[in-house]
Amino acid sequence: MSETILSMKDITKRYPGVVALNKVSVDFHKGEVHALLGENGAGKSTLIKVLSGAIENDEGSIDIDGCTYEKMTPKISRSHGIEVIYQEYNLINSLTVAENICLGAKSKGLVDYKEMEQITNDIFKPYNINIHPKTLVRDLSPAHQQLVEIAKAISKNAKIIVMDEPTAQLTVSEVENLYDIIRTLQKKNVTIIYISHRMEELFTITDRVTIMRDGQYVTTVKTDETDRKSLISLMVGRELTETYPGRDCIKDEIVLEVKNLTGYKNEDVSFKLKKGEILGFSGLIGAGRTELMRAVFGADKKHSGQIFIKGKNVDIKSPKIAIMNGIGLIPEDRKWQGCFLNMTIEWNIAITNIRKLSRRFVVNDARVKAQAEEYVNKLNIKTPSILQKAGNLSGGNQQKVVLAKVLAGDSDIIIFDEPTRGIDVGARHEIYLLMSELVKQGRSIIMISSDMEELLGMSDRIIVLREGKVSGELAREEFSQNQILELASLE
Amino acid sequence: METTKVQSFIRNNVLVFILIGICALFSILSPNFLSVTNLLNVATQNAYLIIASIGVSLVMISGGTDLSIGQLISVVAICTGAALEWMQLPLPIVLLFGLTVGVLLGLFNGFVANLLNIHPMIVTLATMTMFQGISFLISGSKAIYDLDASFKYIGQGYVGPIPVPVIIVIVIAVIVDFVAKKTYFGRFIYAAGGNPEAARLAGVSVKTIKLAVFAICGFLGAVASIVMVARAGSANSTMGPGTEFNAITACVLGGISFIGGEGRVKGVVVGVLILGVLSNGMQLVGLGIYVQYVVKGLILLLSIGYDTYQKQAKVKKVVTTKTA
Amino acid sequence: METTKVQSFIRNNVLVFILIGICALFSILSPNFLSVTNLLNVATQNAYLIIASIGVSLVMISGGTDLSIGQLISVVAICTGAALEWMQLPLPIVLLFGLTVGVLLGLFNGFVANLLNIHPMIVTLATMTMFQGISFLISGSKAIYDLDASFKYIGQGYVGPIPVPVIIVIVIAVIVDFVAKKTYFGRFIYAAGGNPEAARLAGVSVKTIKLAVFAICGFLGAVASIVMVARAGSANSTMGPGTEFNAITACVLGGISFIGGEGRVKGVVVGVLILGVLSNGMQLVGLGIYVQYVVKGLILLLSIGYDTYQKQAKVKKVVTTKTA
Amino acid sequence: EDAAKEETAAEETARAAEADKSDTLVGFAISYTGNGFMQQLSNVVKEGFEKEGYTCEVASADGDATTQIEQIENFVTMGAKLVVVMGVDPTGLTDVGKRAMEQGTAIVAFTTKIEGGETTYVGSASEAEIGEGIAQLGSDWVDKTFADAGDGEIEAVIFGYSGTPEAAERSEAIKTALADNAKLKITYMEPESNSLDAAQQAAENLFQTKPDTKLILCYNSGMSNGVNAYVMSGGSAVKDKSQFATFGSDISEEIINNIMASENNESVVRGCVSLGDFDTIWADLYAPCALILEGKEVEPEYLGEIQLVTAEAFKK
Ligand SMILES: Nc1ncnc2c1ncn2[C@@H]1O[C@H](COP(=O)(O)OP(=O)(O)OP(=O)(O)O)[C@@H](O)[C@H]1O
Ligand SMILES: Nc1ncnc2c1ncn2[C@@H]1O[C@H](COP(=O)(O)OP(=O)(O)OP(=O)(O)O)[C@@H](O)[C@H]1O
Ligand SMILES: [Mg+2]
Ligand SMILES: [Mg+2]
Repeated sequence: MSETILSMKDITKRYPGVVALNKVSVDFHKGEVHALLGENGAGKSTLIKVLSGAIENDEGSIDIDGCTYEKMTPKISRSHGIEVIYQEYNLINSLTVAENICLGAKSKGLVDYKEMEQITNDIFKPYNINIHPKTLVRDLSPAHQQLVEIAKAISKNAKIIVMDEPTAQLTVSEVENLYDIIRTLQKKNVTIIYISHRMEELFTITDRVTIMRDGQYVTTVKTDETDRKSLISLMVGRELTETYPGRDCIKDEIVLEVKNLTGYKNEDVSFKLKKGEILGFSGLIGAGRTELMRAVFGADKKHSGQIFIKGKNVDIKSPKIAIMNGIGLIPEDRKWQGCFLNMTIEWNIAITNIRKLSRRFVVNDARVKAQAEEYVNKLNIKTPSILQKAGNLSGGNQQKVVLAKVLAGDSDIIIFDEPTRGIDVGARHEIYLLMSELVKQGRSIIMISSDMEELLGMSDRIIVLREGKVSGELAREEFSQNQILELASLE
Repeated sequence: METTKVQSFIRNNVLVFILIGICALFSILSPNFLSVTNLLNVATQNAYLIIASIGVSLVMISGGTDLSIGQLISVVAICTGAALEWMQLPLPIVLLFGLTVGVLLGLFNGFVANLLNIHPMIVTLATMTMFQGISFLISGSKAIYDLDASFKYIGQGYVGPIPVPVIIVIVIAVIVDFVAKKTYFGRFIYAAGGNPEAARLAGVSVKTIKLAVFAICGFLGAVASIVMVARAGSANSTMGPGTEFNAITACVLGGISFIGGEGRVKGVVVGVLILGVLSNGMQLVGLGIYVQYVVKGLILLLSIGYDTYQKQAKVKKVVTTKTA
Repeated sequence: METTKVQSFIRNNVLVFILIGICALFSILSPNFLSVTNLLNVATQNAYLIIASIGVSLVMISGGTDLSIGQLISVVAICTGAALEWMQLPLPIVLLFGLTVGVLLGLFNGFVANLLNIHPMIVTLATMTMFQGISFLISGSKAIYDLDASFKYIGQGYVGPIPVPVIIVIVIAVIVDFVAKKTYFGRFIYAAGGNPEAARLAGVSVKTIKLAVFAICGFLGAVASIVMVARAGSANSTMGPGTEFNAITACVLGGISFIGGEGRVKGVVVGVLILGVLSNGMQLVGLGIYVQYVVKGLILLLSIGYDTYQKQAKVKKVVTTKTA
Repeated sequence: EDAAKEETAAEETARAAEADKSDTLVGFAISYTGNGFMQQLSNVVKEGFEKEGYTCEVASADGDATTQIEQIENFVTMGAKLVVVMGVDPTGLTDVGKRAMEQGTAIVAFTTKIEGGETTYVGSASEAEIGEGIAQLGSDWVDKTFADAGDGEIEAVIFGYSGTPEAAERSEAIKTALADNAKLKITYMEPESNSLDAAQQAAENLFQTKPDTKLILCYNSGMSNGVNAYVMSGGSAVKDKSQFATFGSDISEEIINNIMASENNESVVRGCVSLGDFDTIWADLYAPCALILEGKEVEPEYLGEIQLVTAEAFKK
């Protein structure tokens, strides 16, 4: 049963100031679902990239099918049937979905678009993915792009499929779909390497878990011989309380009221946000939650509707005006909307409140530094220095930088769009504490989240969207996963 | 549904309509504009530019730019002229030689870009200077003239009523369009330009694609050069430079993205023709050269602006997510 | 630790070392090279280019490019000359007028880019043609010469042993470097170039930044133009064109990224100086112009290639692997 | 014996002078070397000075006025005793010329006069004269070919170029001088540049609107070669080649070839304005330069003459 199909030996990878992987050795068995678990920056993605040949390891070797490779290349890796779904998706925006799916399948001769579309539809169908093959990838939402990535990997008839946080932006029903996919693959004896920060997923589908910490291999355990608690303590090196922080700080004052907002994807949406409240938004992907908040924030045009801040009607035409009125937004897509990948961590964090860190026009470097240090510690951002470029951070740590950036903005109303996407369990708890802290200070929070557990745990009230319209609202007492799903999906 | 189709047809062909509009305008302004000879004239005059622009467009689609194309044309012009007149080689050998020089210079660009791992735009910024020097060093600034009639046929001959350069353009445009749209190699060019890292990870050899694209661009540059020299019946080192500028303008006008991964050969042809018709028409109408410059700039801005505006108008509900 | 610092110092200053290397080479090859007069000469000759390049570099950092700078210089040159000679306005008014024209043309670029929502490179590709037409239309192809001595002082005067243009360059470089590095406006330029969408969502008005950057570029272009005209003592429409090319080359050489969001003013100055020393040194050594072209292209490739290589160099064992 | 000694002494001084000469640097700041004529001119001048025993360096500004200023400054730095300047924009050279002379470098303005400078000027002719020469060639040909034509019956077109102030002056002169011939109906236009292919393209377009054009006068010979390329091509609207002519300025092998061929109407380039052959040009230039280099007084101006070259001129 446990026949080793792939083994990575003493893999070491160094970056300036960081040892991303330090002599990591792992074996993977045929037909197993093998999870990689570790804090943000532990080296999971790096290990995967070494396996796929996307980056070169400095030391170590990879054994597969009786061959030993000191260095992988993308070509060799694929020739052994390894397919990877990357954390930062790797699709070609200017090509269609079908072309992306079929890219690399053939390399000679003529393209048959009909056939490509047919193949794509055939792949999508069993998994209930409803995306037209002719759509350009750049017109898809991040969640849809993720689905396309998954479909692309499956279509290749791989022997080993690596999934780096495939569910970070999927909602419950898509995650269920993914489970089905994985189970089917497992029956075909395909090995799955699965990375996720959502602990419950590990217990649902994985057979074994390998834990990594600070670039080092810690141990590998069988999933059914362990529990959540011990996994976490192996991962972070200490015990963690995992309860959602309780609080009671909602005031009657209404800080934000949206009236009859109609935008690019929304129709006639109205809601109110109270001081000290955490208001959750739920819905399936494509329900228009992101679009709604972008319209509120002035990032997209509104067709009609009014926004009142603390009772005052404000015409929010641009994010700048929103920020001046005390609204902050943590965008959903960190790579394109959140991070300045080629700027240092300190400048990333300082960008929203840089005016406050300046006298006249001149920026006070010391204060920029101090602020960056503060957030790096508070959010436990793993980096050799605050002068590191954001692009060199691990996915979860980039997300933390985006959070820090908006938190530093010191807004009264903060919109979190998928705040904990890609963030590890430990840090996630810190963020929940931070959110509680914020509302206790009298600020208000809007939270869009596809993580049902987090949504139910953190929200004071939940509004469900369906096809751009409000389909229901639940008070804390009425919270239930089923209730939300029912409101979210079409009857 | 019907209206949407018409709308999207218009959206996708804005430039063709602009071209038609400009032609209509000139037909009214000048009685001589709308004649077969004049239109063939415009096509012939711009033949070399279309060929060169198609080459550059491929490089742009693959995510680069070729600034050296003008000087490459100049080197090929001199080499071809020299082979023909100074060395008295037979025509087929001369053509082969000219094309080879073009391909080699193109390969050099691609090779250096791959080797030093710097952006093709920067590489060709440097090689354009080098090629210019090389061209003048070979020619010694002399013109090579009195070229053979059989050679001049390439630029001046007719097949039936159709000028040879126009035929060459059509053949090249059709082939390149087909390759770009219908072959895997063509799609890989788009992939390499759209997201090189993703393409590499999908098993596309991005470096090979880059090299191939530059070789093709060099080849097409050489064809352009031969057409140009054959038309003038004389070759000198000042022929070519400036083409890079017109070619890039035409590509941009024709919807080839600077960032790579996007654009159609069809667009490039239309782009060149808009520029060509403009300059022909304005001369027929009798505008002074400097007024022409200003008008040309304005029309460029308006066309590109309108095209972009049309394309950016949000496409509603591309993705219909039905939950089954 | 010490070695790492030295290594990173070298890595960050490769171009300065290349500049020093080239200077050393020419000092050996030509006895005239390493004299105070000659070095001041090089600095003065390239003053206008440094000023213009700094302007262009800001646009590039903000994610665009200014291809129209050369023609903008030409328009300002003619306007300044005309105000001085034809209209006989007093010097301060003339300068103000010239600078205003520069700023207005720059603003026009920025305004059009914002309005039509097209890439600045494309906008300036069109406006460069327009500006050229405008310049010739104003000047009527005539030169304006015999300019006033007080005006010429800007380009030819000395303060102590230092030429005025060199002083202007130093003042501008210091101010712009300060603004870019130390003020929030400067950081916004980098942010807008690095990731415009993220910048917008962070409350940066990207359109305003773009406009401001183009205005500054226009202003610096005007200063460059005035220095240039004052040095020649005469203005005509052919002055300026070509500067865009040299400026972009210098920026690229100086490490300003085409994509935006990266680069330092310091680098631009070094970039221009490398080009300037090269052309000065090669003439002193007595190389022919076309050989110079080839050498210049090669050195460009090697410098940029080496710089990129240094920055991309894999860190082997620089980090000592501590096992906790 | 004394005589022999004296002789060797004289020889020695002569040799010393020779050696001295080869230390003397002469700079030639040429505007452009992109065509055969200019390239050959730069060679002739360089070889000429070197034959006289001087060291000569050529710097081509490649058509850029600012570069030319830099090159002259660099010559001064190099310690040149004399710089021959063929200006891109002569109006912009006044100050750099003055500065050079203050530092002991003599300036000889060649073919184009440096406005307001105290430099020595050697010119074959002014731009205006060249322009008038081109006009005269055209006018004479029309008078000869269409002796009986009435007023305004012959269509003539000028392909001018005003990309530089100098060029504008020449183009203007062609226009003014040609207007004296009453037989002509004159149109002035400018192709996109002063190159062969631009002129060819302009000619193609021109014949769409003015198929009866008999004469095209060009700013330079390169452009007249372009006009010729069109007229002699298969698609040409000019059926009777003998009824058509084009003229320009500057001589080159190609243009000579075309002019000779025009006798049998195998070309329509029927002549050009020449600034003289290279020997004459060199002799004109060297006369004042020699004086300057020997430290003698020179006159401010040395003017040569233009020659009108036609096929007949070659026969003679
Ligand atoms: N290009 C790079 N340059 C410098 N350091 C890098 C680079 N890429 C990754 N790192 C560093 O390597 C370490 C491991 O990163 P990796 O992306 O593998 O983490 P991860 O386990 O996937 O984290 P996450 O859960 O946040 O995705 C991190 O400390 C990161 O900062
Ligand atoms: N034309 C567009 N240009 C750029 N981005 C777009 C465009 N249209 C949509 N998006 C992006 O796509 C996403 C919209 O996602 P979707 O339509 O799935 O709505 P959603 O309900 O917010 O999705 P989710 O439930 O995953 O948050 C947003 O991130 C938005 O920024
Ligand atoms: Mg990761
Ligand atoms: Mg969303």
